[in-house]
Amino acid sequence: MSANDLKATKKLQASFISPTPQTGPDQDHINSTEHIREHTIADEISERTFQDVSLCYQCGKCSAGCPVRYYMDIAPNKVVRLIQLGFYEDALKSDTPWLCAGCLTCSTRCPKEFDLAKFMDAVREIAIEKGVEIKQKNIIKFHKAFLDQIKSHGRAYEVGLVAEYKMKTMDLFQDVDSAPGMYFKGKLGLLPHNIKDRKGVKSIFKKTSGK
Amino acid sequence: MDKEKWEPKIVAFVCNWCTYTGADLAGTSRMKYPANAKMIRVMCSGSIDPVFIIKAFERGADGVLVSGCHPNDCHYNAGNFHARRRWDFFHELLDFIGIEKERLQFSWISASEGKKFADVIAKVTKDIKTLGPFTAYKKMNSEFTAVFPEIQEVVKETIIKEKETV
Amino acid sequence: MKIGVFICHCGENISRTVDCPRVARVCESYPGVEYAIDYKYMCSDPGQNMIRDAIREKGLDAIVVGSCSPHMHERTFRNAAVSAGINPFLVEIANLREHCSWVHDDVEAATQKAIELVRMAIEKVKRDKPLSKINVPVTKRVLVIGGGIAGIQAALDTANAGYEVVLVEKEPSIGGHMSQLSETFPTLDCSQCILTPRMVEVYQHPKIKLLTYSEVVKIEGFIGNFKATIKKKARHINEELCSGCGLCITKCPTKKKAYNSFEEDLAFRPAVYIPFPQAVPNIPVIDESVCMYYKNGKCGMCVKVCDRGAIDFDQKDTMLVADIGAIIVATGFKLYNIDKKAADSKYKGYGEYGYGKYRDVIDGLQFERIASASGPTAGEIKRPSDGKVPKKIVFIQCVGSRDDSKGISYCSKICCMYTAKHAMLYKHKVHDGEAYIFYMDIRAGGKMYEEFVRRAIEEDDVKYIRGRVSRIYEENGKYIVKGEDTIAGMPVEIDADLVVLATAMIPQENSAALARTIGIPYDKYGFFNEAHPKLRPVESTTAGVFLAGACQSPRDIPESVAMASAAACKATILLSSDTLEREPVVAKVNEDLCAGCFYCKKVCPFGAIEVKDVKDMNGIVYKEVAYINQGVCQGCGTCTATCLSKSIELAGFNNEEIFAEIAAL
Amino acid sequence: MTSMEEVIMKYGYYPGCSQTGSAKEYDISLRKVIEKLGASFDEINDWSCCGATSAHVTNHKLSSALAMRNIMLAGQQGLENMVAPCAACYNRLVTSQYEISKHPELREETEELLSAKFQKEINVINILELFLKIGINKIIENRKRELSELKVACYYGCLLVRPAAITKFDDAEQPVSMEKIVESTGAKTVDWNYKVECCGAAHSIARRDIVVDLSKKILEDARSHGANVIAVACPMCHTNLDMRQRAMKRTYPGHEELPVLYLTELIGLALGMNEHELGIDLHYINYKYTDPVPDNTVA
Ligand SMILES: Cc1cc2nc3c(=O)[nH]c(=O)nc-3n(C[C@H](O)[C@H](O)[C@H](O)COP(=O)(O)OP(=O)(O)OC[C@H]3O[C@@H](n4cnc5c(N)ncnc54)[C@H](O)[C@@H]3O)c2cc1C
Ligand SMILES: Cc1cc2nc3c(=O)[nH]c(=O)nc-3n(C[C@H](O)[C@H](O)[C@H](O)COP(=O)(O)OP(=O)(O)OC[C@H]3O[C@@H](n4cnc5c(N)ncnc54)[C@H](O)[C@@H]3O)c2cc1C
Ligand code: SF4
Ligand code: SF4
Ligand code: SF4
Ligand code: SF4
Ligand code: SF4
Ligand code: SF4
Ligand code: SF4
Ligand code: SF4
Repeated sequence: MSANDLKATKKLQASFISPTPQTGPDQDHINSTEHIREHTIADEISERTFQDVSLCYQCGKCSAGCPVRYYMDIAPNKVVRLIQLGFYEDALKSDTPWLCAGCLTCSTRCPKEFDLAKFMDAVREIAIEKGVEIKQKNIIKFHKAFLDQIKSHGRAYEVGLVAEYKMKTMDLFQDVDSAPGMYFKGKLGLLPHNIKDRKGVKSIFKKTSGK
Repeated sequence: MDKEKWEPKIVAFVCNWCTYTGADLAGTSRMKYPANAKMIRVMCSGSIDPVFIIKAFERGADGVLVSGCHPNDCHYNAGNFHARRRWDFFHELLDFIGIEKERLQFSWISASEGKKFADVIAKVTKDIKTLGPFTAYKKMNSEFTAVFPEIQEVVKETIIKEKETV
Repeated sequence: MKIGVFICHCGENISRTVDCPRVARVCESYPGVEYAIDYKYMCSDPGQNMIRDAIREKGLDAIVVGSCSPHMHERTFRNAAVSAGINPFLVEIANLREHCSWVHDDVEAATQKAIELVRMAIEKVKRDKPLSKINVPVTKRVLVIGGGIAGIQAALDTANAGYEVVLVEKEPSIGGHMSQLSETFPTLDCSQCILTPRMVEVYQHPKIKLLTYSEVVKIEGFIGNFKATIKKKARHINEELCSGCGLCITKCPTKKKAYNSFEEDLAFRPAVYIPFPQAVPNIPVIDESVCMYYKNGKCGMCVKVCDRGAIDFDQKDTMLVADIGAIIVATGFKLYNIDKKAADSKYKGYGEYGYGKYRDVIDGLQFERIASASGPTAGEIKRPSDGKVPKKIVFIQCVGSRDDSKGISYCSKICCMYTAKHAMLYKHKVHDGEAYIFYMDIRAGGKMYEEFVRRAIEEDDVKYIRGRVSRIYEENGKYIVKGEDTIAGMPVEIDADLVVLATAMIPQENSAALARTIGIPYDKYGFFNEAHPKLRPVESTTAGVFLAGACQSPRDIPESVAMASAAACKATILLSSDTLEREPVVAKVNEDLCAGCFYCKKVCPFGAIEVKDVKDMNGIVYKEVAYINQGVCQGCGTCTATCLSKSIELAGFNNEEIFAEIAAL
Repeated sequence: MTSMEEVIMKYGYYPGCSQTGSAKEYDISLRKVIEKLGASFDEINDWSCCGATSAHVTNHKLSSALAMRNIMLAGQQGLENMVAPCAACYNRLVTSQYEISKHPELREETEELLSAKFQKEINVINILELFLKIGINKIIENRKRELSELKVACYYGCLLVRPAAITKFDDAEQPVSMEKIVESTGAKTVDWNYKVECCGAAHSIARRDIVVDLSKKILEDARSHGANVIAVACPMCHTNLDMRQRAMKRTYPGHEELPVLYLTELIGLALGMNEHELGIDLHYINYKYTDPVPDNTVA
């Protein structure tokens, strides 16, 4: 999928609000008996997570137990709702998926056995792929910095991670409590642990991100 | 045979409660469909013996339709579930016998689905027309009757497999 | 065989597209056909007379009528044939209207098809055998299993229609769950007040034989002719002698030895007990597992105080056998609980609500007892742990219900209503209390139901919060209920004093076993299946067995009672004739051919097939064959298609007949 | 062929990145305790990061491949089982393996990414399962002292027992296995409400405010239920509950410190090792166990 798909979503969103009859030359291409449904973002999420988004019946139990619920702009169940209804842009722009800590509380308790944590993974993934602007910038920068360490060394390298993260966010003071303490207690190695097969790991990154 | 003028002969085994009544409704509603299919009424699709179908082909039918109630609507509760299982296996075995499996079709038509009945008959007729006449029946008449015990074996096999899934 | 063929024009309905005279002409020359004619209206009186006359004059053995659908006039023509002396099953109909003239335009094609249809009918009728209706005698007695409100109503209606009833209840008293309820929606009338008179009526009815503390262990036979074996468990009290004075109970030293299950374990009872004050019959039972006499042979206090000498430690379980014509199953439901369940259970428990470890997280029936004037708190709302009056109460709906992850996908249907009732009762008793209800949807589809729920909200100020609760835990004597208001899109946390869970209605524990005993189907949960969800809602698919109340699916009292009356009516219809007439379309086994594989037995949806021993002259069994009970068989023919040795025939639709139809194509 | 005893007591070991840095003491104490109990580890050669939260929240396929790389390495090394002491690693490893076995498409894609075929399933176990396998009795037998002064709140965090269908271990809502292990040290455990509540691990750096709030609640619940120490079985949990107490003091003035020990450290103490040996002195909150009776046997 490309970033352009989101535009199509917008159109869909508009037509959801006030359905406009499809007329005009396009109509000619449509074989009336074999109407092919558009592959929507909802379908895409269902496929990636191996579960149909329509399973969710909006009971809210997930949101009720979510530990980070209070920090989110919209409730986790509402993100599912937005996707179900085709309001993709609102869902992808929400900071809820980014604040989701992946704790699986929701997935464990969902009466419909809908794996919401996995759903959130897919929403984030698609948001990145579509280049949606994400409000929780620090979180995404953190993930980026973390993955960069693995890409170069094969393992997480904490000093490198913090350095890269700080560079990216210019948030230089935030972690003053821990890093120095850790350093003096000898818990932060100054040099990275490089694995032997770095090439192999790098190639995985390359193949999955195209970079 | 003159392909233009050839009209396929189709036998439809239908259950008394749903499909037969659905066909009545198609009639009452004056829906039109090709005249090729002749219906044989049985009490339940569960009672349709695979041998009936082979017999029909043997008699020169070009296609067979089996139709009963929708899975949860069976007048007899579960009869059509048995039918369904049986046909799954039987379909495969038709191929083995040397009859294109497209010649045997299944559908669920309820008593209120007159339109569906008409559509199904139209579709089956069209499909069979595309397949062309079933000529092997002449061979069946001589050879097939001779190897009838073998067909029995085949049929037995389908039924045993069905048992295993009960 | 001489066959007559009668082709109807149906005014112009058939003749417009089918050349009727031609059809008749072609048929005339068909082998076996003695006479063929066409006529404008075959079903009219002159038309029928024409048939009768032809039968008599030409000496016909069988007839074929080419007309409208057999569903329209098969009966008409069969009757005409019968009046002229032909067996009704030697009449075949070729459907020339619905299946031919109305659906085709081309006269040639339609006529050709009509000829083939008639020919098929001729070939079939040649092989038809005369059949006669099957008559089975009927025993005029009804067995009602389960003595809840449904069973009580069914027993009373049947008995009032003049038939004998045997009512079997497994508990020491009838009354079922309704006897535990405080007040009932949607009118808030007292449950006991409306139920007790009916319980007494059952007890006193001359036509009802009440067997409490009893269970049905075996059902044999078929419609009109069942035989029921009933186990009457030992009460250790002689029912004839006991006057119900209750002295034994007050004097029994084991005062608080056992949980009182009628009070949903919120109170205790001694070894000898009457489940509740209004119990019917008002006769105690001795619980062997608690009684000291059974433990160590000591005590016997009850024997000393009972001046009627009714205590009988030696009483044993007894077996009774009854002949029965019809059965009404009314065994009711059970309440799901949130406890940790065994790994092999169909259901899972609620770890997130503590698996039942909090004493003040109770279920609906416990709340009924707390709210009941005759309950353990005398109707004062107090919480179980410390007896405090809860100032903040939270009700949670759909607990277990509509929850795939716990194993129950259905809606329990009654809990929306009783939760509204509970909240109202609470507010009526604790004026300064706060009541919250977590719900997903409010299902209040019944007469005055929605109004009832609105009253709770508008008049009694009950706060409904739309969302499922994620967790409950205890903190300093309060129960933290974590939910989300999905309408406001806001998380909600309530520190409740008492939490009431509207847990799911599930089938009785033994329902599947009972279903197998009776021979009726049940769904994946264990609720009994009706024959048709719309048109035969109180009949099981087994002829002569009817269903009433919550054993079929979650039901409230009005529905249970309606079902019970309907089931009683169905049963009395059955008993109203001395013999039962059945269509002769039934299957029959050729015992010589039958290989005894019993595949047929497995597939028969009605359990009509039994194993029969075939004996030689010396009475020694030399093989087992399938035997089809003609009273039970419904004639679906599934067995015939299944039988590998082709040893079953379905009357009226045997293989020969069908092959003939095929051959006639 | 090795003897029966050795087969059972030898475990594949996947330390995970934290174990080499911020959770050094977890690694140290785990190895020492295992040795004392007569078991041994076979570390996965050239293991790499499992991708942790960052991979699986942003790129499902990458996450799957990074985790599976290690499982495959374990297979190549001839291992049957593999201990992942970090709850997050454990969760990633079991979940990835489960998903691959369930969804052939994913399996194919992952195999392609790794240019290798997935040969055999590895029984990935968490730290609690490890001790249950070694046997609680072993701990009791080797115990040098009873930690009877301790009232422990066992903190499982979110990822150790979830999702139940995949981990198939203990109970997802009311687990009890850590309590069993802790009690074998002679310590008491408390019944509390936050044992499976999430500490916000993933946001430790980017949204410290959230982590501080969540961790504070966990600590307070433990304390209010009478705990004088929290036992954890995950480096992330430890970082958040231990190190973040410093930030907590700023956000919540008056915050009282509560020591947070790795489960392995608790066992180590019971087996007679001292705080320094176990790396407890590397924690942010200093902790020293004091025996009730001074002359108790200390190794
Ligand atoms: C908390 C709660 C509140 C409710 N409030 C209301 C209300 O306000 N209004 C309303 O209309 N409905 C209410 N209901 C619903 C009502 O209880 C049921 O509709 C009604 O009890 C169903 O009656 P029943 O006879 O079908 O089943 P039950 O009452 O369950 O009776 C079944 C009887 O069969 C017996 N039995 C079971 N198995 C066997 C066996 N194998 N052999 C012999 N006997 C057997 C049982 O012991 C029992 O006596 C409430 C239900 C609950 C749980
Ligand atoms: C849109 C819609 C969809 C539905 N879908 C379903 C469904 O899927 N499944 C389902 O179970 N139910 C469904 N229902 C409900 C179902 O239609 C009713 O339950 C059912 O028709 C009620 O039957 P009845 O005989 O009580 O009433 P009616 O069907 O209303 O029959 C009453 C009859 O009495 C006659 N009558 C009225 N007054 C007099 C008089 N004074 N003298 C003589 N005759 C009189 C009327 O002409 C009529 O023939 C649906 C209803 C609606 C409106
Ligand atoms: S708990 Fe499950 S069903 Fe309920 S709203 Fe959340 S995802 Fe949907
Ligand atoms: S997985 Fe995410 S959405 Fe679900 S409960 Fe945890 S933090 Fe909330
Ligand atoms: S058994 Fe005796 S004492 Fe007890 S209630 Fe009956 S008559 Fe009274
Ligand atoms: S013998 Fe049993 S029932 Fe009778 S008084 Fe003693 S304990 Fe009670
Ligand atoms: S009746 Fe109401 S509370 Fe009960 S399961 Fe249905 S929706 Fe839930
Ligand atoms: S009025 Fe009809 S649509 Fe509305 S809640 Fe009731 S049943 Fe549903
Ligand atoms: S299937 Fe046929 S052979 Fe087998 S038991 Fe039944 S009747 Fe007999
Ligand atoms: S015809 Fe149907 S009901 Fe009768 S015995 Fe055979 S399978 Fe059973």
